[in-house]
Amino acid sequence: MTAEILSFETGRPAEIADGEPALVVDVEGYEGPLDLLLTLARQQKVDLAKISILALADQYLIFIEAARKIRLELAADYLVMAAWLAFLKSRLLLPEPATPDGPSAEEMATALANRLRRLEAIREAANRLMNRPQFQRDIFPRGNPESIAEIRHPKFTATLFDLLTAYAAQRQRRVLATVHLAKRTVWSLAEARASLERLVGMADDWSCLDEYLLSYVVDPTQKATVFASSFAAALELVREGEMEINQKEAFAPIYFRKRQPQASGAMSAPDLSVE
Amino acid sequence: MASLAEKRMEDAEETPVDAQARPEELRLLEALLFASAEPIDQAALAKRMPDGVDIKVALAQLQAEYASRGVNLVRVANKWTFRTAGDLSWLMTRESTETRRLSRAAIEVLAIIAYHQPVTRAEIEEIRGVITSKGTLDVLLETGWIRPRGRRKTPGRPLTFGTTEAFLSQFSLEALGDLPGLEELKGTGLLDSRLPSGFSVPTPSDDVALREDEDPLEIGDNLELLLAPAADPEPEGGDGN
Amino acid sequence: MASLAEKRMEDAEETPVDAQARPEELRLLEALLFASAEPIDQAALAKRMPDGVDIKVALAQLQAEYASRGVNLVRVANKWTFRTAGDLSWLMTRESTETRRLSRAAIEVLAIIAYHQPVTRAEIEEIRGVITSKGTLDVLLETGWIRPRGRRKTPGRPLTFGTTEAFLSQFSLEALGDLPGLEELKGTGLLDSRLPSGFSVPTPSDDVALREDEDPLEIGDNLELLLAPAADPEPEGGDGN
Repeated sequence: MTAEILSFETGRPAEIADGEPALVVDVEGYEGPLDLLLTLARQQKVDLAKISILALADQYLIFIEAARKIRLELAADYLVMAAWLAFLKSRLLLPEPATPDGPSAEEMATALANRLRRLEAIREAANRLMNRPQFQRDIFPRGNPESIAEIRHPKFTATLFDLLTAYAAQRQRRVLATVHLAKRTVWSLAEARASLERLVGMADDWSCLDEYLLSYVVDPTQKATVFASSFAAALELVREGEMEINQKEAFAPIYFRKRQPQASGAMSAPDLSVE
Repeated sequence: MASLAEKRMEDAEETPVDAQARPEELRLLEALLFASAEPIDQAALAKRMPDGVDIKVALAQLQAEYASRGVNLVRVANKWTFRTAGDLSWLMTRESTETRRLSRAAIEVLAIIAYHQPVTRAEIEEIRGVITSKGTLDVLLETGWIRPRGRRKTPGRPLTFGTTEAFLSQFSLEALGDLPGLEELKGTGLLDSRLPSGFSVPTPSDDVALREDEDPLEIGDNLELLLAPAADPEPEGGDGN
Repeated sequence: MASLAEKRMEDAEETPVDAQARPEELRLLEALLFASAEPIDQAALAKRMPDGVDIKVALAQLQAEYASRGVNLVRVANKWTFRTAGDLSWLMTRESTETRRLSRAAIEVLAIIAYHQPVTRAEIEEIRGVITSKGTLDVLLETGWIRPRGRRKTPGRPLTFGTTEAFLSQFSLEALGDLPGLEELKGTGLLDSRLPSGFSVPTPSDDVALREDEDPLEIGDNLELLLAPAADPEPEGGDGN
């Protein structure tokens, strides 16, 4: 069904539909039964308003009969129209019943004639529409339009939230930036090592690291950092073979001396010398 | 050059296009409209004109001035634009722009939509006596000349179709009232397509405002699906073109 | 429409554009030149014209006809084309607004001006701890949200800045006093509650009356020059935007 209708819609060349002699029995040239009827009606060569529906029904039925004889596939709606026209024809020929129910045969015929007139009218209108000068086919716009330059005016946006956030953030930033953390003075390892090296050069025998540190440190608050750095520096110097250190027990004073060229010294406990 | 300009001055005696006498606003309108390929509406033009210019009068003057020229000032869908004169189409052959040839069915459907809008698919089919393939409507939608307007407030809420500004522009119509033969059609009552002639208004309207028997399209209405007739399960069916 | 056309006919007595008298080739040239996407040379035009038309004369006539119009026929590199008249270039521009976000620097400066007004540039810099580029103040002045109020009665007589009504309108403030104070800022979490006790947020006022430490601006104060800091010889320096 769909396929058949579509084949009609794809539009056979218009000239086939547009009033070739009557006995070309080729239903595919028509856009459905109404189109076929309209073509047949035109052959009566009278104003569609005065057309004989009876004659038209006959023409249609003859056409369909001919089509069936040559075994043309007919879409169902052609047959429905044929049946309806046969019915209408019989109604038109018979005297009207005394109590008609539904539309009379005359009314049905008029309605059909009106449908045909309407289809014809819209086709005529379509024709005239398509014959109007068409854009880009018959009439043309400016071929080389000149652009309108655009001057942009900025419109700035910002929200109250942006404003408050910005204000609070920078005020706060400045306040916090003025809070000073006292810088801790640290005796660096390099400093400790340099002074230890100097000290080792001066003392040939065991000296006490603690005493040395106490005399060295001016500011008592620096005692811890000086002690820690010196001890670390001392370990490093021992590892490098520059000096020896010695401690009798935990928390006992630490002694150091320049590394002796020949083996272990007499007085110290050798187990504590660090390699 | 100078000599030609002088020659022009001699001609000017016969047809004095008096530069002084010609209102400046005509120059401005001319420039704006000439430069643009797209139609411009009166409000937009007025915005660019100096204060106190009666834009309507100026446009009418300009239109009259150009009426006999090779380029005419035309109004399309309430917008103004210069276009080449219709009678010069023979001159304007352009290889590149090949106008799409619509099928006979598509042309008919387009005409029915134009003259009967807002119109539903069923009404189109009633007039033509044939089922309208989805392909035909697709092709027409693709041209941009028709658009689904809304839904008819009847059972099934079918889509209503109407024409667009591009349609008016394509056929050089100022408004739908300029459709050829419209008056005759109205006179014969043939525009009254709807059989139950309840609320029939036999004048086509492309007013964007919906009629009272129309509902708006819903957001998300999928045209692809809507256009496929409910009775026709294979939407791929046939390409009407 | 008809009446306007009639009006035109009356006008026509003064400036008769006599359609009959105007050679047809002018119409053709007009249409061809109008519709062409590119300038056309004389030979190409001649090819489309009817035989016996002196194309040179016709072009010169057309050029003279359009010379005083809003659209001129011009020759460009030996090709002909219509162009809008040079003196109407102002018409061929469109003004548009584009939305731009303020830079962070600009917002910060604006906020300080809002809270601390009347405030000098040096004071802004003192609070921010950063030099304010001229560009930032320029942008803010362009927004119309700040204005120079006067000059501080201190050595160097620096400009003082304050906010405008446009500022209130932009931020939907009824009055400047609606800007949240210290406690509110803390309440919303915008300010850290552990701030030192000396920390304060000024109560802003945009009273137009100058403070007693302010002098009025002098007539002829050139803002361009005023904004460029004396110490900063490169005004391009940093664009705050």
